[in-house]
Amino acid sequence: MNTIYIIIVLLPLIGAIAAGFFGKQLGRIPSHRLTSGLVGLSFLLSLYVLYYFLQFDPNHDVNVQVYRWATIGRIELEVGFFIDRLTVFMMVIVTFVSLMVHIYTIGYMHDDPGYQRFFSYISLFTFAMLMLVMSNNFVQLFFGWEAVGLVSYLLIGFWYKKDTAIYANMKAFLVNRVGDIGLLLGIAVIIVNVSGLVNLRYEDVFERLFVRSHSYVLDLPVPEIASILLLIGAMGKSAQIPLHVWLPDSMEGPTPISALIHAATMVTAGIFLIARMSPIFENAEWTLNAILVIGSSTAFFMGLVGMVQNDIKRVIAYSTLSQLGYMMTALGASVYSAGLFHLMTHAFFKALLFLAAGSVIMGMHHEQDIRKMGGLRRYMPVTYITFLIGSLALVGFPGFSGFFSKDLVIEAVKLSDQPAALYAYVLLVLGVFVTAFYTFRVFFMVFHGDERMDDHTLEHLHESPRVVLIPLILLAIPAIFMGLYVESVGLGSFFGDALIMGEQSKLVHIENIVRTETHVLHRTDSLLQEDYHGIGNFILHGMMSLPFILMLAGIGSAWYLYLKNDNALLWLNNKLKAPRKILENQYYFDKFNQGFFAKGALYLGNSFMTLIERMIIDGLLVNGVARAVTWATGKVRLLQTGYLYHSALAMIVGIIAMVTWFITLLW
Amino acid sequence: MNGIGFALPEIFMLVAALVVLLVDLFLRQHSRILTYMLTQAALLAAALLVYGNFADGPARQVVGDMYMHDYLSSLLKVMALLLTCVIVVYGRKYWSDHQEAPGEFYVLVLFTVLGMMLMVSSTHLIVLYLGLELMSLSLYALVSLLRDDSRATEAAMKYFILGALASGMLLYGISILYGLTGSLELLAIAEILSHEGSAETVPLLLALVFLIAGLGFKLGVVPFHMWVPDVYQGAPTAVTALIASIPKLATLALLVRLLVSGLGNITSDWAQILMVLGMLSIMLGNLVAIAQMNLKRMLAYSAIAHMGFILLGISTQTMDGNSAALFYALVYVVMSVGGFGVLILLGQAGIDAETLYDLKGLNKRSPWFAFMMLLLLFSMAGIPPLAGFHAKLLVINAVLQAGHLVLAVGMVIMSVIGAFYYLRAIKMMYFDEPDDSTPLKWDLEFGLTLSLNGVWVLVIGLMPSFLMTVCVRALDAKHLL
Amino acid sequence: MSFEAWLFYLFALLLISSAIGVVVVRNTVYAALLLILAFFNSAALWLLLQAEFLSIVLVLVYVGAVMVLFLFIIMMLNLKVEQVKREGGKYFPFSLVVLFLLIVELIIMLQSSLFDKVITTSDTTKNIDNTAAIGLLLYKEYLFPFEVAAVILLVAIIAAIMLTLRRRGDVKTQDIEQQIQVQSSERIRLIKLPSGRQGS
Amino acid sequence: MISLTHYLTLAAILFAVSIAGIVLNRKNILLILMCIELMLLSVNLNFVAFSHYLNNLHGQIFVFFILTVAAAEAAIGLAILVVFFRNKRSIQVQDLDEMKG
Repeated sequence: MNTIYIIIVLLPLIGAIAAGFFGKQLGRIPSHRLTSGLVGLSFLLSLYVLYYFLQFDPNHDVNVQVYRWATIGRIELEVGFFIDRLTVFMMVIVTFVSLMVHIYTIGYMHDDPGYQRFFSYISLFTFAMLMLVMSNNFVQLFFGWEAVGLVSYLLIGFWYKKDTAIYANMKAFLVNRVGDIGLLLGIAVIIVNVSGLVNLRYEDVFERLFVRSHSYVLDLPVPEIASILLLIGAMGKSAQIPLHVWLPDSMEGPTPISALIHAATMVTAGIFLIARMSPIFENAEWTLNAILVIGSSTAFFMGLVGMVQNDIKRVIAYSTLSQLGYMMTALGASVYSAGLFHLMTHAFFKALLFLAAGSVIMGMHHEQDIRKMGGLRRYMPVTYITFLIGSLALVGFPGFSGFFSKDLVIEAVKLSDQPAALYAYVLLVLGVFVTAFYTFRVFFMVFHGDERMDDHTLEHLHESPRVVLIPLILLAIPAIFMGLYVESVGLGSFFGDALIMGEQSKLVHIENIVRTETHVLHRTDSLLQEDYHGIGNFILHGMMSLPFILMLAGIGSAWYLYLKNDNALLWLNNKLKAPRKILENQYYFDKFNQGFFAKGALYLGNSFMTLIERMIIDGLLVNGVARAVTWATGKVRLLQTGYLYHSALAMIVGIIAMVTWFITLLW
Repeated sequence: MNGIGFALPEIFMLVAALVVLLVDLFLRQHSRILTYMLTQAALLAAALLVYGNFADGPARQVVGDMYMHDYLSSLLKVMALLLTCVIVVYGRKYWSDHQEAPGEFYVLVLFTVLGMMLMVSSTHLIVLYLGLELMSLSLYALVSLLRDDSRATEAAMKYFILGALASGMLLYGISILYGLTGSLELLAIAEILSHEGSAETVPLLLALVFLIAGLGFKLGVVPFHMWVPDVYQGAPTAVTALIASIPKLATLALLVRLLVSGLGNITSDWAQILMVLGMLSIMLGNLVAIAQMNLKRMLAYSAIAHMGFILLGISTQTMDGNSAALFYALVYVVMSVGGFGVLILLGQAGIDAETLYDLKGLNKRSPWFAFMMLLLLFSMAGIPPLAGFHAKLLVINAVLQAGHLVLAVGMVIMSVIGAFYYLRAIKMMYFDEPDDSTPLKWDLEFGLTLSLNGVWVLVIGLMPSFLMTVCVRALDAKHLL
Repeated sequence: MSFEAWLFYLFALLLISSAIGVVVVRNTVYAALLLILAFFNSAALWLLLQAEFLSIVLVLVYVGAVMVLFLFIIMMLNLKVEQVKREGGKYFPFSLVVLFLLIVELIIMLQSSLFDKVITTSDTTKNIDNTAAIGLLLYKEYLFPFEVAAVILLVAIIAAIMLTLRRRGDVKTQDIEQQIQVQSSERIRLIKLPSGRQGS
Repeated sequence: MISLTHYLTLAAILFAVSIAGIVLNRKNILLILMCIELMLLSVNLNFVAFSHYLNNLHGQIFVFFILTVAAAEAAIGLAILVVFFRNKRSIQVQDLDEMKG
């Protein structure tokens, strides 16, 4: 059984290597068949693992040691897999979405010259993401983390001849660097505070970290510091304010990438990280509150920006940001299962929305401006229906998967007794209106109303090929029905103890509960469970709650403004010029970064360059060393005359030198 | 002659070489493939034989106390035999590019390996000397195989004269060692020397100097290195690969046997010498390699630097250092053979590839082999997670453990400087346009072997612990002497 | 000084002077002849050291075979006596100093009480003569190295033949096999020439 | 009386002279090959002297093998020399200069 995990990870890697190195020899069709087939196999095996795990109690876990790479000092670097319910959950999602995207890509990238390269990248991404989620230690986690970042970077700049793509590429790289440094520092803090030989496995680290949890860094307890640093890492990958700026720009990459990496899987790595590290986070109240604030702010304010965007992919990107905020907030409220449940449903319906948007973009000949679309439902019926399903799931229409997960998140925050919970609750509830508004704004502008595109495009408008539609349909099914798992996944019985690892940390938990009597995780959790009375009740309750009304209001106002009454829209635009401008400039985050960080850094850099770099380092050290090396090289090389007698002489001189050395030693 | 059975692999090799020689006499040019296949079969069978009676227990002397049957020799023999198989595969492509396939190539390669096998398991100075000469003489002849090429013959001439000079020095050292102890058998020598008073070490030191000179020549360390670049450049590339691998392994074994086992009582004296020679080699090798545009010469200077690392590993006088040196040697030979394999791949009918410019745009011509070369060069530069990284790390760590901080810092700095020329080669492969876009030609066997060669570096880099364990075991006192 | 001491000094002096001669004379043939002289002297010294077998072998193998080979090559290559003017080079004084140092250091290092043994004539009470003793050792104890030495000679033979044997392309010889296998169609070729009128 | 040191000194001088021949020689490669023979001769002298004074025949056996190998070496050396001569029409030491640096 243990080899199956290794196989699951390696299959996509094999595909990536084959398509990457031998793409030219293989040709286009065998390349996509091979990569898709291998990822599909990986998905089936993941399903089997899920089935296998369901045979056991939820607390069952497996620790597979693949091999020990090296020992550096007291740190052991290993490769291994830790498989529990949480891992299996992520594996199934990652491989499924990846498979869908592979199939979709066959149609979407059909005419692209970099066809094989693209398949190689997405397979490589799948490998990296699986390494990340299946890791049993921090080093491998970091490897997976960097690897997914690398592939994301490669893919955003996939069309490397486009300047904007290169710019977005750069931006993603730089912003992610900030987050990665946070993660690295967090791991460093953990390593420093774990005594003895460290193999950096999660379990061992958690246990030993808490043995020493009385130790302090900068007058703060270790879990607090470590969790804040890990949070910064998670914020970078999961694009939370203020490290969110790279995600909207990443839409410069091909659409399948937006669906796979920038909606369904990689950006959820931050959520996964926090869930995995829950034993640390649970011991850090401050960090939990910070998560609540950051998550809910992201959820609301990024949604607002989505209301004024005109690029179809950017709207969905902002929606992704907003939904990631929801997930974060759930984690902050210590209801990890709700956050992960939302992660799952979101993966399906957001991938669906992106792929449907891609289908629209294909139909529109790579036009992404929704102001130039309209009335597409007559031309692209399947896309229309799937997009509608995705939208309903996203806004949380009762019965659709998004409804359950989002309601659960909002409920959880409502029940949380953290100081920041009220703030978060208000923003999340308002966010429901915003979500509904921007989602249906896009929906109406694209599929209803008049055809606003030019004649040429209109003539060629047609439904996408079957290979594109199949993934849409396959994704639409879970987008509708996944909500039914609200009880097992959403309320945490599926995960068992997977969210709290390590014997010692469990003990600490119990101690905490005994001591404070108000342990957050278990209270909120159990409160949620108490409130739950079956799916039917859940839906009924949801339909009477405030979020439902706000959602309907959002859909309604979008309908009124964009389909019914254009004048009202114009009037509103005139009235709300100032806030609109702020939103259109995305709260001036980019301008601020540009002006403050970029310019400031440039200024600093320039002064450093003239002063230190050019004069001391360049002039003295680098050039000096380079010159010295060149000089020495030239001189030493002169010794190598190639003449036989010089070679012989060198040998004799060597011998004389050694003998003289000994003679001087002896006398 | 008790225990002659332990020398079975050597006897087999001799018989096989004679069979190949005789069979080749009756073959016409186009059916030389048979010679090739027989050679491969002989090498593989010999490797199997060595593996079959792999010395896993304590070391013991057989064949009238002239022959050592221990873990170290078994390990090195298996390694050398398998590596020679690889070289022979490369060699076939090389000679087919030259429109001739001299059967002598195969015969002499077999004799070279036979000499090496004798060297690594000899405990008697006569056998040691004969093994050394068997290997060297075969190599001299191999270098001059391209007898119409003036550079090849010049290289052969230089190699021969300097090699003869070096073996003369080695003999002089051995003669003094004999005079001091009255014995030619290493264990007996070690025994006698350990009883002698320290007052009489003066002639012993003289012997030591000459022994180090002789062995240093074979390793190619400063100041006995001057032949290395010329011979690497002038010799046929397939032979260069052989020179870069087999003698290094054999000489490493001799260093361990002569210095660590034989002259254990003047350890501090030879350790100092090895340290100086090692550091000089690392510096000279890395510095001069920067100035080379000829890839074969560049690899030659890099070999000098790598040998410096091996010497420094042994100079620590610790188990860790010795096994690190062995690990380094085993990794190095694979890397350098792979590098020459790529050079042979780039060669075309009648024209050898040898300059850095020949690497230009390799990525465009064959991304896979460019990647293999990337692995090999990165590994030589010591970049993780490749095998060369662990090798360097182990040696530097051993040097640090032995308390030579300055030396370790120097090694790191020189490695960084050395990385420059490897990276330049990589830059040319990936970012320059090819001067010559003739499609590369290779057959399946060659491609597979070269890929295996490159991937091996990665595999060892990813899982070094097996090889490390083996190296530690080989130099374990229990298994040595 | 005893007679043996006289003999030693005589041969030693001759040996060193002929060796220096090898190094300094300009004519290669003279050098080879001086080398032969050195070998003879050394053989004489070995006789003093009671190594009778080896001293005979030295004369037979070295002078009889190897030096003849040298002379043969010298004659074959037909070298001019004075090919190059004697050019010391700027390293020449340095080299001389180095060599002087080498001799001095070698002698210093070899001054050891261990080596102060005085020659002892025939007090080694051996029942068998030197040749027989060597033979016994060689074929009993040293059989293994003896075989290896044979292999080395084989390699030398292979290498020498490989390097110097050339198959000349312009030699006119009959190939019987080819002659027999020839077909009638290959023997004669009928060519239709155009009649002279059309050509010019 | 003649002691072992006498022989060792003689051999050392012979060794140094032969090395001088290799290092100082600017004329032809054949002379270098002869000097190598001379060097081996000095080593042999060492061995025979030691063998005699140690009353131990193993040194003489070693000399026997050195003579054998030296013959083989001379054969190969001369063969290479002939090939070299064919390529360059010269056996001057200075003509060994195609590769340097």
